[in-house]
Amino acid sequence: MEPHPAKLAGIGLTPSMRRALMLRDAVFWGAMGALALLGTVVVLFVAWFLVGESLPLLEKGGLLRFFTDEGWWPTDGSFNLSPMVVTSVAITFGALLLVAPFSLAFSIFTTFRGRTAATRFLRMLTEASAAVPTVIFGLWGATVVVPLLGKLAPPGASLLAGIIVLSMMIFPTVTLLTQAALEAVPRTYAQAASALGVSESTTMLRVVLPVAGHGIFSALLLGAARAIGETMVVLMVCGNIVQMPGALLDPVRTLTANIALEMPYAMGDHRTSLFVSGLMMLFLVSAMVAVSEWMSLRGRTRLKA
Amino acid sequence: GDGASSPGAATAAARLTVVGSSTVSPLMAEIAKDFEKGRPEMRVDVQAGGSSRGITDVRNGVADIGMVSRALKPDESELGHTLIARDGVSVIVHRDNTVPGLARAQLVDIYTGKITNWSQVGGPDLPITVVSKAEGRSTLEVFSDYVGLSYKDIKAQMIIGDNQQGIQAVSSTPGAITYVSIGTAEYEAGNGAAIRLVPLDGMTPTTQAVAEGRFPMVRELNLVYKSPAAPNVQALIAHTATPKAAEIIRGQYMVPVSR
Amino acid sequence: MKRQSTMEWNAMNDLAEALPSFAMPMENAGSAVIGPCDCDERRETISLDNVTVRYGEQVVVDDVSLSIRRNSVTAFIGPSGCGKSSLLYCMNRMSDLIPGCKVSGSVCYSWLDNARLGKDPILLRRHVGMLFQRPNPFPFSIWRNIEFALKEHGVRNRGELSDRIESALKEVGLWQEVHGRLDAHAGSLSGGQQQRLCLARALALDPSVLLMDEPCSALDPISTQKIEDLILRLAEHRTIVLVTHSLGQARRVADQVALFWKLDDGAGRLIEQAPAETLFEQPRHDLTRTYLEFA
Amino acid sequence: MKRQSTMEWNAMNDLAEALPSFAMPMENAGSAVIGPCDCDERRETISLDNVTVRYGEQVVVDDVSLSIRRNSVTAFIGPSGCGKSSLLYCMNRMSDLIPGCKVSGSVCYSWLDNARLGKDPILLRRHVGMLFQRPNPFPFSIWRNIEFALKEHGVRNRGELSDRIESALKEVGLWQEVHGRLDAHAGSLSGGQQQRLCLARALALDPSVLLMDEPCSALDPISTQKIEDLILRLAEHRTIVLVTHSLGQARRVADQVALFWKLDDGAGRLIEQAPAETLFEQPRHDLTRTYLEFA
Amino acid sequence: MMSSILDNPVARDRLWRALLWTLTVIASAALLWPIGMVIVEGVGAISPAFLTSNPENAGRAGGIASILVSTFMIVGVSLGASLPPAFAIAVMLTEGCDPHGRIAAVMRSSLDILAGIPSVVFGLFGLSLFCRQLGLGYSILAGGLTLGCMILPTLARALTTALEASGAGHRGAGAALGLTRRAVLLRVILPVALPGICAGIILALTRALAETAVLLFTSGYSDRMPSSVMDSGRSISVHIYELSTNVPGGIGNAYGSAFALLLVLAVLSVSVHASLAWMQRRMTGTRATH
Ligand SMILES: Nc1ncnc2c1ncn2[C@@H]1O[C@H](COP(=O)(O)OP(=O)(O)OP(=O)(O)O)[C@@H](O)[C@H]1O
Ligand SMILES: Nc1ncnc2c1ncn2[C@@H]1O[C@H](COP(=O)(O)OP(=O)(O)OP(=O)(O)O)[C@@H](O)[C@H]1O
Ligand SMILES: [Mg+2]
Ligand SMILES: [Mg+2]
Repeated sequence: MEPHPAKLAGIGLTPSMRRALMLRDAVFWGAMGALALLGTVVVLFVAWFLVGESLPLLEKGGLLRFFTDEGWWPTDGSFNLSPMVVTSVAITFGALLLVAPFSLAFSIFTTFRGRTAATRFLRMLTEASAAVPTVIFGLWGATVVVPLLGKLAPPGASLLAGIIVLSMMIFPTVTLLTQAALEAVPRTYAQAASALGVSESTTMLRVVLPVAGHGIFSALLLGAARAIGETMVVLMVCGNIVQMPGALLDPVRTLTANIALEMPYAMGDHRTSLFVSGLMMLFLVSAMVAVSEWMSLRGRTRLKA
Repeated sequence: GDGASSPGAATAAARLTVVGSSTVSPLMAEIAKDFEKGRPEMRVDVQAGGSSRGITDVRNGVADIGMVSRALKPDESELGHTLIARDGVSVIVHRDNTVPGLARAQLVDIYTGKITNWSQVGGPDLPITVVSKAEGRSTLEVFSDYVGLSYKDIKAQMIIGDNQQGIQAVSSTPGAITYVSIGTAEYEAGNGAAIRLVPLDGMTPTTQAVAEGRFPMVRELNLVYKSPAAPNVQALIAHTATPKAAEIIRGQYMVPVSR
Repeated sequence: MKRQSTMEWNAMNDLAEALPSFAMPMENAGSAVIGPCDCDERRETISLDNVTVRYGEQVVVDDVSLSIRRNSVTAFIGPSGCGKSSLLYCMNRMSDLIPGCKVSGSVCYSWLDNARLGKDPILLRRHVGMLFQRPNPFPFSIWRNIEFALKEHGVRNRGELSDRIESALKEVGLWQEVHGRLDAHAGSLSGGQQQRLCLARALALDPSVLLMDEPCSALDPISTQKIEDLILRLAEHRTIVLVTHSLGQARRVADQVALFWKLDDGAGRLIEQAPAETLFEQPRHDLTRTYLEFA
Repeated sequence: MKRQSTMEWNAMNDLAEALPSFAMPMENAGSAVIGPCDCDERRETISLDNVTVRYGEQVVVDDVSLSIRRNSVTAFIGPSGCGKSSLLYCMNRMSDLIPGCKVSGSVCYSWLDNARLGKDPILLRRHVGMLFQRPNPFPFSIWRNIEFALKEHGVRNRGELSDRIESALKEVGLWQEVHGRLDAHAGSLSGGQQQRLCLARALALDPSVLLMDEPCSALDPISTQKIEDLILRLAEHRTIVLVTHSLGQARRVADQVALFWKLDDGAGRLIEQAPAETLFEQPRHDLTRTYLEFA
Repeated sequence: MMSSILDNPVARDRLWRALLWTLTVIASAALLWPIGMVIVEGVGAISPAFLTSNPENAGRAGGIASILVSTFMIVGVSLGASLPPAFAIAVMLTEGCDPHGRIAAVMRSSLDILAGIPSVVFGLFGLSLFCRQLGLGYSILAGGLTLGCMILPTLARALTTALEASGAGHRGAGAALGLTRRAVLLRVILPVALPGICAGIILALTRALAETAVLLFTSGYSDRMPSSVMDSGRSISVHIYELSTNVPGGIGNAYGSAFALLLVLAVLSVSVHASLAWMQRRMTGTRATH
């Protein structure tokens, strides 16, 4: 018996089916490419629009004036944004510093304790808090944190209050991503360490965390992006005084709070200057992204070396 | 507005878009609901966003009517406007603060940082926490006009946006002082917030006093529109002068004007 | 993304990879199976007495008693799932780290201080080293891989460190091949080299027992040959327990062979233990005979 | 988490698992190695002519010419890294999917329409099936695993589908074991069963050539035995090319054996090809002799 | 003393575990606080009538039915607008181009920047582009589209991770069977990635539901029942913001609405997970998962 030639004809795509397949393929990949391109250029849209709105003021005095003007007197043509830029950066760093140890400990706890009822509850709690609207955090900050700090040094609305509430707010984001990074560490490393009689703390600190370091770093970075862009919370708890942050309990104003606070009532150059604030935020965030790309590139090349 | 650039007005002849001050929008929303009751074909969308957005949106046609919680500026005079209510601005302190009252000069000293303790103005021995409003807000304008200060001279320890936030700040900080809408303050004080309205130069701040013209720190709540006003716009503006509307305005702790 | 459902267990040949979380090493310290026994102190042996391993309710190793001579090679053979790995994991208490795993019975190293080992799994694992199926070096340099474990066990002196690292690498025959690039990433080694690095890492701690779970199944014949040579050499001073699927390998390197079988109730039992030649030439049990036919 | 750098290649035994995600099946269609050749049409063979494989600049398979008889089993053996898998991957153009991989030379299936196959990798891969080192069923039910591939190749008729699925499962001897639970998840099968399912999935497309890359190295001896039996049975009507590390396996199942070696320049070369007996009993080449010693 | 503790691995592990426990307990307590506050303050305000009637008296009285409807419409539009490009980006990043190549780097950076743009800036952007240039006015459509831009990076990142994690092994298997890349992607990787995709969608939904600043500028403020996506509509977060900062005496219903928002999220996530199990069973042809 010669089974093949006969059967060969029996299965397989007819030329018309094959053509249809190729066509569907082409359409699919074309559509994917086009949609992806669309998604990618949204950021250009935003930037283009911000620049367009800021242009009148930029043409008048250049970008440097926003750092060298006398102060923030927007209705008198003096637009020094530097205290607010510094505040935005300071508050973000503060929140990261505060959130990092808690988030790490929490993630290690929930990732490596196995699936007990407690860890499942904690994970659920984290996901639920990611869903709490920021207004609620603002409300909580204004009614709980600020009065508490006010007992130390009135008015309580301050850099520190912002840091505390912001770190609460970014905690779920950072934690969920850190957990994912820890879970991605091959179990074999931890297992190899245990088999060598390496203690748990060393295994964690010297093996697991370094291996997950990359993921943890990007988790923190995403947290930073959320923190620096947060508006309502800082508006409600930071005191909103335009000044260089000197001490933790000083009231301060961030760039975003500035936009939200003054935009509804701003006209003319004042309004344009707020768009420049928006542009400044875009620069800050892009710088952060560039730094992270560079770090990850360096990490990869070092790994190869 | 003109059809091409005014989607709010363009989609249906029977739709009105009202944009502007967040102080006016709650009461305008209620008036609009009342306005719609007898007119099933009408639809009024009320949108908060600040006085200046009200002006801008009316100017470029996105909105039919703007809400502005201050007197109009000279460069805004090309727009038609109607005064629909008044709102007083009162200084408030914490409920436990025993300061009997403040004079205009004392206010100036407090807001420029010369007086830093309540004992210097007859209150308890407590450091003063100065709370002010963000640049551009109409309450700030009314206040600084009244005390004769430029916003640059004010040395605040905290800057807030909306009235509610001011009440929050004062009720949780024993030494705080700020200025807010009288209506809001009265309502909150009546509902258990730990604040107290402070007599100013001997005048007690109440809605009543504002209505009777006995209180000096007052702001106007205006509606603006492109003149000449379209018929629908005219109808809505006329509706704000009805007794029913006055009722609503009082219900929102503002003072209706008699036209 | 943790989606390890029970149904996937069968698909998973390597128990090691399935370790869901390495939890807290001392968590199950109460269930220690290492303890003093009343075996004859002069005949140096590892004795397993009535060891039973359960995952949840399922018994996978049922009442195994076994004696392993010091400084010899013992091979565990048997079909997949018969509990060879599970039994091996009891011997250095890696089983503590598997959630749901319960061990009863006792393991006793007659020439060691079992009372202390029973209380201190870290010490135990120093004396009882382990090698896994897939090479699992740390993502460090070659040097750091060995240094790391040594430092953790208190070796700080630089001279001593480098002496030990060098001699461990020499012992596994890797020194020649890598001494010029000790700071290269361990991942850049070939599979066989990686496995030998893992062995060197374990040897640097100077264990007296080495447990190996199918150490050659991921390697090519030449690397396998090297590892087998090593096993024979190491067995002069060390006790080696080797799980293997290759009967040829068992025959080549083992002194003693133990055959396990998974019976119908899912529990693995010890079927026959005998010197290698005896087992291969004159198997006593039917199952052994069946199994040997696959060689 | 994608961190696949080149240095990891060595540690990775299975090329299939390492396939990067972004490879485009039809991308390198220009570099097709399948094409008509001037071989004798009556002697049905697969002829590889001057096949060279490069990764970037590195030549890993150097100018290999080889002829494989139809309906026979040919084993590729040789030490790790000598290019066995790479050569195998040229035969169904899986090499197209590996970025940086360049192939020259030609492969010709004398009894097939090579001109068409050269243009259509989908058709090619239907005629030339493949089995990998680790069983890789889709995460579907047993039934779906086979049905899916068939449907994609245009079989829509329900009756025909179930006929083909049943006969494929019967062919690999899985029907008995699973016919009661065809909708069970493929992950719930044992490793050996999974491998046979993968084979059934390939067989359902009715390929005339089967490429197998170390199909038994993840399996226990009993499953290995079953696969070997299958190979022998399938070879009656199908051409099988088998990469294996086990010389025993090559001896048991192969008609022809080809030995490759990685020379000092890193390029793999064909050292010797001969009928199995000849190669094992009278190796002509020194390297072959060296290699056989590891058996 | 300290150094002796750090030298002894057993003592060090004890210290380590104490540290872990302490930090975890503090973090959990901090997490519970705001949620607890919402539940305690909000549970009194909520009732079936609250969920089914429209707001009255600027939200001080009445319920939130129209608010909920507007919210669903806004979130629906935003998901509808962002899911296709997010999926396309995920597909391109995992299957379409070299993940270490230049195109991927550009895509990823642009998403990262997008993720970092403050929501208030998105609000201004949406106001100008959708409300004014495209003539959509203050409408649910404008708000939804702007929100869509905002959640795009979150969604794209989650989908990329899910697809990446699910692809290993299947691509080789599929290719060897002569399947096209599209077939493997849509019929194999997608079902496997479903749990991750759903998690990503829930995350994005969460962000969309919680957003205030964007919507203040774009979808409007009207608290009436919307009749189409061209109507202005107030989302629940805006409602909460408005009640708590601008309406004297609105705080009680603000907490009630916040509690309702948490309930909505819980219902959403439960139903997504339920349909997930069903979908997976359908797509993989298995009768049950176990
Ligand atoms: N963590 C676990 N939870 C539940 N069951 C498990 C676990 N680990 C292993 N098992 C089951 O216990 C049995 C014994 O497994 P074990 O890995 O010890 O066998 P083995 O002899 O080493 O097999 P192989 O030769 O495949 O490595 C198997 O049926 C396995 O499915
Ligand atoms: N994608 C790739 N990129 C770069 N180099 C590769 C790639 N795949 C394989 N190589 C290298 O090509 C050479 C041949 O590899 P191949 O996998 O074909 O060998 P093999 O004979 O199958 O080995 P093994 O027995 O280990 O499977 C090796 O040196 C390997 O490191
Ligand atoms: Mg095992
Ligand atoms: Mg290979």
